[in-house]
Amino acid sequence: MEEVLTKIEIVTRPEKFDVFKQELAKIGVSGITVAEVKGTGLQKGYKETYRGVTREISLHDRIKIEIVVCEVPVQQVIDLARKYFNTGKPGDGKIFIYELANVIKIRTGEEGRAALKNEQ
Amino acid sequence: MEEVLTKIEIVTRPEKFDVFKQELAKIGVSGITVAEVKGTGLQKGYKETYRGVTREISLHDRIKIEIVVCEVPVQQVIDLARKYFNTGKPGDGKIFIYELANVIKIRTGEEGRAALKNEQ
Amino acid sequence: MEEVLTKIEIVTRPEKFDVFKQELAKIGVSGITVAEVKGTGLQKGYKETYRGVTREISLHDRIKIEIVVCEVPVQQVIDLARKYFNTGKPGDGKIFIYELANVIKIRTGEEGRAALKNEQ
Amino acid sequence: MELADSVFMFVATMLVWIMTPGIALFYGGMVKSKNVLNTAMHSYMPLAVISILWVTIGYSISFSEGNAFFGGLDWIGLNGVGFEPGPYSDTIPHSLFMLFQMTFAVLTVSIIAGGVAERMKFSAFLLFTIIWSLFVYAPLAHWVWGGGWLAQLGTLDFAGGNVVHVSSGVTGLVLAIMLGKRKLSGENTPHNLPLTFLGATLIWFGWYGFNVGSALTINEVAMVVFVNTAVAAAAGILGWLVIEYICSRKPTMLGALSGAISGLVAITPACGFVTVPAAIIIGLIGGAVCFWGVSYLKGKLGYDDALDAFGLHGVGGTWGGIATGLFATTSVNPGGANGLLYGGFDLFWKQLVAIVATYIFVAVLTFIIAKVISYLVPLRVNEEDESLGLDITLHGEKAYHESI
Amino acid sequence: MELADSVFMFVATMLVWIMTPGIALFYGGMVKSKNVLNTAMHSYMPLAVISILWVTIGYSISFSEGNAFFGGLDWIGLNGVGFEPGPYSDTIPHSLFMLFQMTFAVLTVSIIAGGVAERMKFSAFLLFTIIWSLFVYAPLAHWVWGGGWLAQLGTLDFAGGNVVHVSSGVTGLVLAIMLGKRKLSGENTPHNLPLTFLGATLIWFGWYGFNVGSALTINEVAMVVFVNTAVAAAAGILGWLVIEYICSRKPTMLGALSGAISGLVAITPACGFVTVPAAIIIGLIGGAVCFWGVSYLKGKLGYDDALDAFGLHGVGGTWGGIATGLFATTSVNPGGANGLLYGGFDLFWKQLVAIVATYIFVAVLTFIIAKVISYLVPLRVNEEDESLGLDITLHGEKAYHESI
Amino acid sequence: MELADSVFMFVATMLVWIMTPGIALFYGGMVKSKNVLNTAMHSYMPLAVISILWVTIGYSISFSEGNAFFGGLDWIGLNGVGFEPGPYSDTIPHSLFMLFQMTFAVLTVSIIAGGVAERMKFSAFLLFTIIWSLFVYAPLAHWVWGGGWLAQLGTLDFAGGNVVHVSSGVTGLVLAIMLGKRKLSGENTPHNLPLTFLGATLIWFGWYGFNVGSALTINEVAMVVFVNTAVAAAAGILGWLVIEYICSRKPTMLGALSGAISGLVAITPACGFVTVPAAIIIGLIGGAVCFWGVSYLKGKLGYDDALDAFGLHGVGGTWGGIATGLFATTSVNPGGANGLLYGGFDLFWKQLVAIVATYIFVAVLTFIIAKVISYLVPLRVNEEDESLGLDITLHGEKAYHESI
Ligand SMILES: Nc1ncnc2c1ncn2[C@@H]1O[C@H](COP(=O)(O)OP(=O)(O)O)[C@@H](O)[C@H]1O
Ligand SMILES: Nc1ncnc2c1ncn2[C@@H]1O[C@H](COP(=O)(O)OP(=O)(O)O)[C@@H](O)[C@H]1O
Ligand SMILES: Nc1ncnc2c1ncn2[C@@H]1O[C@H](COP(=O)(O)OP(=O)(O)O)[C@@H](O)[C@H]1O
Repeated sequence: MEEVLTKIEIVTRPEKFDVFKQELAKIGVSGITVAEVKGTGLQKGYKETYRGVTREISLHDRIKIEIVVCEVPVQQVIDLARKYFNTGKPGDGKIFIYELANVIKIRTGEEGRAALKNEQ
Repeated sequence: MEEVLTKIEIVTRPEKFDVFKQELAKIGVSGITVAEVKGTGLQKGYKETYRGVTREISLHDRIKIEIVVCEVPVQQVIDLARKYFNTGKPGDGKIFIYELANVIKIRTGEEGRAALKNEQ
Repeated sequence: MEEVLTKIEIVTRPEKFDVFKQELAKIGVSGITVAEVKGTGLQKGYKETYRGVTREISLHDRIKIEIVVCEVPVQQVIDLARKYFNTGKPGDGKIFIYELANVIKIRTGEEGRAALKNEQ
Repeated sequence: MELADSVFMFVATMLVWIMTPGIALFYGGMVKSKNVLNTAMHSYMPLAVISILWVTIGYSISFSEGNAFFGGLDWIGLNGVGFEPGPYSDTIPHSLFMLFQMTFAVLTVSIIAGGVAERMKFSAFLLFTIIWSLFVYAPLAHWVWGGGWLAQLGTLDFAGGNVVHVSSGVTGLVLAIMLGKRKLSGENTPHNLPLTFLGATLIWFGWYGFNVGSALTINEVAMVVFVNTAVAAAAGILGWLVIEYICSRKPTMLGALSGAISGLVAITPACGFVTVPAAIIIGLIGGAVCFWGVSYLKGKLGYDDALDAFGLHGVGGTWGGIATGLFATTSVNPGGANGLLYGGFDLFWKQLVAIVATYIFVAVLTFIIAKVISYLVPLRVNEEDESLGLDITLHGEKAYHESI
Repeated sequence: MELADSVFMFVATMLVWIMTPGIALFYGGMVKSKNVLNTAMHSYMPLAVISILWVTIGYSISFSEGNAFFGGLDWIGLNGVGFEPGPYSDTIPHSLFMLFQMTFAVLTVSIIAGGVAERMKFSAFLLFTIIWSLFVYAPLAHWVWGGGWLAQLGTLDFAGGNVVHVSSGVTGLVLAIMLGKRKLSGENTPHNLPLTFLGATLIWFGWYGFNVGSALTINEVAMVVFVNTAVAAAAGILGWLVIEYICSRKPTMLGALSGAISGLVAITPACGFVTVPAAIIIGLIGGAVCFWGVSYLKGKLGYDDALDAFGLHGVGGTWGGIATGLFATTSVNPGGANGLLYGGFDLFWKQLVAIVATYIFVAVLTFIIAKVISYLVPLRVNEEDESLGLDITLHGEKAYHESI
Repeated sequence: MELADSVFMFVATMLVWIMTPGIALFYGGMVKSKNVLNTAMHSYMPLAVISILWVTIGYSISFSEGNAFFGGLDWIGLNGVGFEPGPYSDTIPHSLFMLFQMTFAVLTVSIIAGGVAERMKFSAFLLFTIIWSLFVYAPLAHWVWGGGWLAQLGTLDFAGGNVVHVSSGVTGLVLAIMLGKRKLSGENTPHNLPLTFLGATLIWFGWYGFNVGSALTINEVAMVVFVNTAVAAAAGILGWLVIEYICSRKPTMLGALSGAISGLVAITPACGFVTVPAAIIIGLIGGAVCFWGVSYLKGKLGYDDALDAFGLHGVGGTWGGIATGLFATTSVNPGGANGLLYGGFDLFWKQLVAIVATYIFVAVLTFIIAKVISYLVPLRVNEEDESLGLDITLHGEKAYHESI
């Protein structure tokens, strides 16, 4: 089983997520997990004022999308992400790539590549 | 120190989490981190309708449980997870296994295996 | 490119996050992602009572800070984290260290070390 | 006709009206976030369904002349219920009295929802409330206020302890038992207590209309009622929190709100018949016994009265009815009677009869109605819907949406 | 002067007053969480701006004697508007009548906000409301209530179907079209439905003051209005939910709330002229046509009336005006007229004239005012502000803060 | 006795009543989510504790005949306080007047909570409010309304600028200083502004009862009060937002709400004595000075008046008292006096005396009471409880629960 399991973690703006998700499905990604996070990076912060007291806020609302793939080429996912999330303005975010040791499908107990297959 | 540090990441339904947590404690897991996430996979979506306008929602409420272990056998955790979270219906989720480079306990500065030990 | 990419994941109390963030910026960390999580560990739980029915709660509010670095020394981040988050009481949390395969900057497409550089 | 009385009853009607959405918010805050809309809908729908029912037929079979058990059909479709004062007050329009009573009929049904929360089918509950309102509420209102047998017997129920609170509480209990426990009945973690706070506020606010308005004018009795209502609610908070403090050292906000409502329920039947010190005692004990009801009795007997429809309204209403038999005095209200403490064993006995009769009548009828409905529609949602939440599965909605 | 009437109108004024914050909460719950403060501000600011405008000049040009189209300037700065009863009621202080009407002027403007939500600039909206209130609302109020041409023509509009609801609805629609669609107009996911529930509750609560108070006393007509308002709202809920159930099998909470408001809008012009059964029918159809307005018409024509200012108030108000022409009967109110069903083709025709005139006048003026303003301030925020949310970009605030 | 007046005062009492839960929601939305229940409890408990205290003894020592400084004990336990009109009004039941005043006593205490939020111990606060109500509020009410020395002196305080607002504001300030700053006092990020919006709405709503009801009947003065209250609140919003806009270009929702309350506080003592244009000016300046109080003064002096009990009620009330001395005119209210602008240097001087006396009396007594209590219970929670949040540590509850 010289299969390679890869986790692609995308931290980006929430806006285009819906279309991105649909595109992923088309290239065969079988599952996505997404979480709301806050992020700070090169992007400028904004100001909040409550009763005359101003606070500089440098944390922005971001989402973290996690996609574990085996057969689907990683580069294809990266390209899609860049296509949808690149606005050219600071704050677009990063994609982090990790290797996994294994993945198990809870329902069936299948492991590795099989666990990530789309049944039908 | 040829110890192996492993992170077990379980993405699944929130329901049985309480019992699962108690079982983990029994086999010696010293800590758990859990987050609310949304997930999409093979499970069918549902419909929301507001003022006659219907939207297909394919993101489900899931939790992501992260458990880092060293001495506790990984397989034991996987078995427990499958025992509690397997309902047989699509949407049960996946278990992702990663290797860690190190773990540090903030309070004591201990590293690796020692950082994960249950003191008493 | 024998560069090493490292993810530092800190699970800890939310309190000192603001100062910690500012210190990180000083040592050259270019981005942080943070999420609200719940955690259970060695710390004692607390009780909630609603209409006379008591429930033991062992999940505490924690934050998970993720910092991916390349040039910034990992140890420096760890030291800072220990400096700010170590209260000496159970519940201070852990730091998990992972290796990454790659990182891509969505806006520019830069990879690896370059993706993590602070432009100006 | 007295214009000022009409204005007063307009105000009182508005106050009682807002108790119903208050109940919806009160209950809604206590359930899990995936069931808040369904729970609120249960308490909101009576505003639609029971209102129409009331003008069509409910008012007539409750308040028009009939026999000792049922009202007649003379006022069906509001026939003869117009601007002319009706038999219940010379100083306000008959239609205004009818609307004031409508808010009671609506409210009573909306309280029941607390017992069935997080598992009953919406359609079954809707059906149930319609039939229940006609066959349980209307007769009961007739017995007590419409000149029926309890009125003739001489029992006292100033603003509806039996008619509104005991009846809805017992109904909630019977339904809770018939439905069975929620899958996770142990996890009573209210998803949004500020919502519950707001609901409890509107309920208390409206209760002044409920109790004081039941005098139908601002007279001496009405003023006693006003003071009694204020202090009994206050005492209910204290009663609950003191016991809570003794048990766990933590006086809770939910406890304070529950205590206020306990005190209000307890004073409801008594408010126009007792002195202010008696009202304080009734409130204090009301808070305490309701705490006992929700924390001990429920656990002991093992039914899942999810939001304590019985624990607050049933237990509190029962205590209130008994307390009326203890503390009532003709020195406060010559139209009333003397309770046990003033030598009136008679009244005490009648109060018990009224309570027991209400329990039996309501429990039996509720059981029969629910049983019959269960042949048409399942009373309870299936397991999957319960775990996904009733909001999305029954109503296709979610209460809260985050940015993703 | 009649003290009880003054008390009644004080109460009615308070009730209508709370409708405006009710609208703010109702709307606020329906938008995304990043726009809730801005949306609520749109509906809240009229309490500040329009109130001052009203006492300064608005009341005078609405209600003082003038010609058929505009009121005069006699009452500017409340000159002559004091404790002495004014021409509109002998039994209440003139200043009380003025305040009662102030709450209408404020409310009308706050309804408009629904059409422009999530994209209009705060400054532009503020400016718009000031000018609109003077040049659209005031004349309209004069036409119908201040003795203007619609009053002279003999059209019926009991509590403000045209003046308040059609006018604000049409304005919302025109602005929505001028502003264009929101970037994500398809994603109508209310961020906090319990907030919307609360808002709708306050709106309904206040509506009793709106409709019943429009009688200016508690007389026979006022009581009919009270009953009609209650049953029409109830029927509106049923009308909406039945259609919704037929379409999707899921009766929603937002639907129930929207249905209640639809029924209330629909009965507003008719409430003092029709029988109770007619009110039920008006409410039922009101719920149904408004559902059609928001789910079909809006989609078909493709405008982004974000929170359905037109869908509820415009469509419902139009139906209410027509329904008045159908169901009005002098047997209920001798001061009214007979509608089509009672042989009064005349009234029906006049009602249509009033509605069409209102549509045209409001639409044209709104367009002109908004156009003029757009030369001073952009009407719409830029794309980045829209996607970051109007709360943070225009107001420097966020509605909710978590622990980090 | 005049029935319509009684109805009016019933309504006014209900309106003031709802201000207290309004304060709880207003404050609750402004704190961190881990402290919302505790904060709301502080403002809610007076409904329980002070109510009972009031009927027992508070009313007597405030309003019964005594000397220039304290009332007597004649009306203890409501002895002699029944349906018969009391000395303060011939037209309403004495007990109704007592209840109306009860809502003031309760409200005043609940305002204080804003100064101590997020760090004071619940038990200490409870104890404090009981003693404070007897030894500070009751005398103060006696001085101004019960025929005490300030009344005899001829100072004007129509609805309670000194008694309610200055007193609670100064108390909040002294307690804030004694408690010290919160650990994270810089991070004033309201966790739920819609909740604050709702609270502010209920407060404003109730304020009409507070001010207009203080006339005890609907007469010419009452109507002026009604108009003045409406426009001063409106002007307060504008005053605040204009300054805010100048400072940061961002008019905030919290600013609008705070401005409304500032305007209302400022007009409270003056409302029955000034003309409408004066009310607008008082409101405008009220909004502006309160903004200055919370944004500049607080930062400058460095106390942590967490939710600005002093910033709004203290500063606004002080300005209102001064403004009464400036703008009062007997042309509005012959029972009043002429202010500085109408040649009455006398009144202006007396107003200053009243304010200074209130500051000193309240500050000294508050300090003493809090000091004494601190020997029994620590005033402040420990560091760990503060950082974990007061809801869980003191009350064993959390306001919100997510699905896990
Ligand atoms: N080194 C990093 N480690 C963790 N998260 C990061 C890192 N750099 C960026 N991020 C995440 O990506 C988001 C966008 O990054 P930012 O630097 O603002 O944009 P860009 O990559 O377009 O310059 C940040 O808000 C943060 O959540
Ligand atoms: N390849 C994947 N990458 C990331 N998350 C996944 C992946 N596959 C599944 N998940 C997560 O697991 C959840 C359940 O997966 P799903 O495919 O619906 O169920 P099952 O594994 O039972 O077929 C999803 O909602 C998603 O959060
Ligand atoms: N083995 C682990 N795997 C995942 N998360 C952990 C683990 N150990 C600790 N944590 C996280 O760290 C937090 C603090 O851990 P705890 O053991 O209570 O404190 P300490 O490390 O100071 O003894 C926990 O609440 C949990 O979120």
